[in-house]
Amino acid sequence: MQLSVASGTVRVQFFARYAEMVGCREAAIVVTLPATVGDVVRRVREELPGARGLPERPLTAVNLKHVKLDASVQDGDEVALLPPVAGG
Amino acid sequence: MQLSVASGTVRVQFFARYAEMVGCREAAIVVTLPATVGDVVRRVREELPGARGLPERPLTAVNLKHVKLDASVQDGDEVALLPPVAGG
Amino acid sequence: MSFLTRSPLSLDALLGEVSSPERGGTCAFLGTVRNGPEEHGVTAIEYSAYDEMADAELGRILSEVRERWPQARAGVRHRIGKIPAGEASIAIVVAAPHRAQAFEACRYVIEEIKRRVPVWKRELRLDGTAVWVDPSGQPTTSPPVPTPSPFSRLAEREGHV
Amino acid sequence: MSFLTRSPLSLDALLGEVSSPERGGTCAFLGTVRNGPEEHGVTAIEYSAYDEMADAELGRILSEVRERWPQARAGVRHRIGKIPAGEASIAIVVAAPHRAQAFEACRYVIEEIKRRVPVWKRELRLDGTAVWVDPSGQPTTSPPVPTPSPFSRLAEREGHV
Repeated sequence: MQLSVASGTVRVQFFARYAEMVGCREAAIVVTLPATVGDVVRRVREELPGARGLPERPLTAVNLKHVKLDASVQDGDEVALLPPVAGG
Repeated sequence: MQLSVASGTVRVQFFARYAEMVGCREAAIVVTLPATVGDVVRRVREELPGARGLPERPLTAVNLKHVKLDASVQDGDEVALLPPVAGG
Repeated sequence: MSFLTRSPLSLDALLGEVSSPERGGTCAFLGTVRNGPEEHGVTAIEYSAYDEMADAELGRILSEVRERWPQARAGVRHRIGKIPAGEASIAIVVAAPHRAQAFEACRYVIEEIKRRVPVWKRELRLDGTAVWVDPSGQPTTSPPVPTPSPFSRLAEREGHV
Repeated sequence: MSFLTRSPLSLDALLGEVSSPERGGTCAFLGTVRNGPEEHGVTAIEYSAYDEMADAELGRILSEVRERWPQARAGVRHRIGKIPAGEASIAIVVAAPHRAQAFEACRYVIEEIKRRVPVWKRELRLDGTAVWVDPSGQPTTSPPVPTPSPFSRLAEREGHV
């Protein structure tokens, strides 16, 4: 008997200081669904070189909107890890 | 025996609605010194045609500064009777 | 220099008076002649002033800004004469190192102007009448005067209506 | 239309977007790159953004202004890229029938921008170093990076440094 496990791919974007730390601006991350933004952040910190230095609970956005870490993600979502914003 | 009484002349200015009521913009008023702005206002209301319609306690200025009615006036002062201001 | 003018106001010119690299926050206020639903067809407002005192009072208000917010700089122009609806009668600009000071000082300047500066306005209506405006923003109850006001002193000096 | 631009900001252009004869009070805010005694020789700040989200967030803030102050209209531009000291990075204009609404809504817009809009800045210093600025306005403790930042996405697209 075979367990069918759904997985999804999200595009993760890095900005400013975080992009410098990770050494890239975008990465594709595969997660088992259902998944939260917090799950994505964990995978990023485990899988990407340099990403260990990211905070465990960064500011995050999904599809251009601020979300909390318990927000769910879908296949194809754009997830962003945002350093503290300093606009204006 | 003669009592020496000092008198002074002040220039009184009228603006906006008050100038319309009094029918002029400036008048010379003679007062017995010492005198207050309130004394000047009383003389204006008694002496000038149309000035009866002025309030008994209008906003006033002496030499370009807001003053209360008990402020004293000197010979040569410029006294202004100001309708409620509406600048800006 | 006078803070009163008969010309259209420009924020950009005022900005030049107060801005500098140490002052990162600039707040500006423009008051324009309104013709909205409350205004019953105002085509213009004729502003008149006790010129010398209005100028002195505006200068005193700017000095107070320097006392209260020593790092801020404020600039102001009050336009007088006949100002068509939609055009500005007052322009205020305050630059300060931080934005809270700029907002507070700019608000202070306009509130003090409304309270203290000897300026008066007469609304000119579509139907040809003219009505003195009282400080609450409502027309006075005195009867409309259909003739042009003779009481703008600068107007006379400069030959304007 | 985008609320982000790489060009110098003009209050006058923004005023045209929001002013109308019904709205008699207009409050504007300009945030400029500061080089004061606290800044230790900042020649410019390089602003980068999460462009699409910054644009969306600015649009949401303007919608909130319409909900909270239905008679007010707000306009905003955020400049990104390298902005020399003394030049503006943000311009906000709010026109409303009365001045209290204009001041409140303008303050709301700048405070929400500081809180929510994904924009970051790197100070470029006289000595050639560059330092990320944290939202408290202080440089971060991470070591200065003396090379130009590759992280302004618009810069890349448009071929600017």
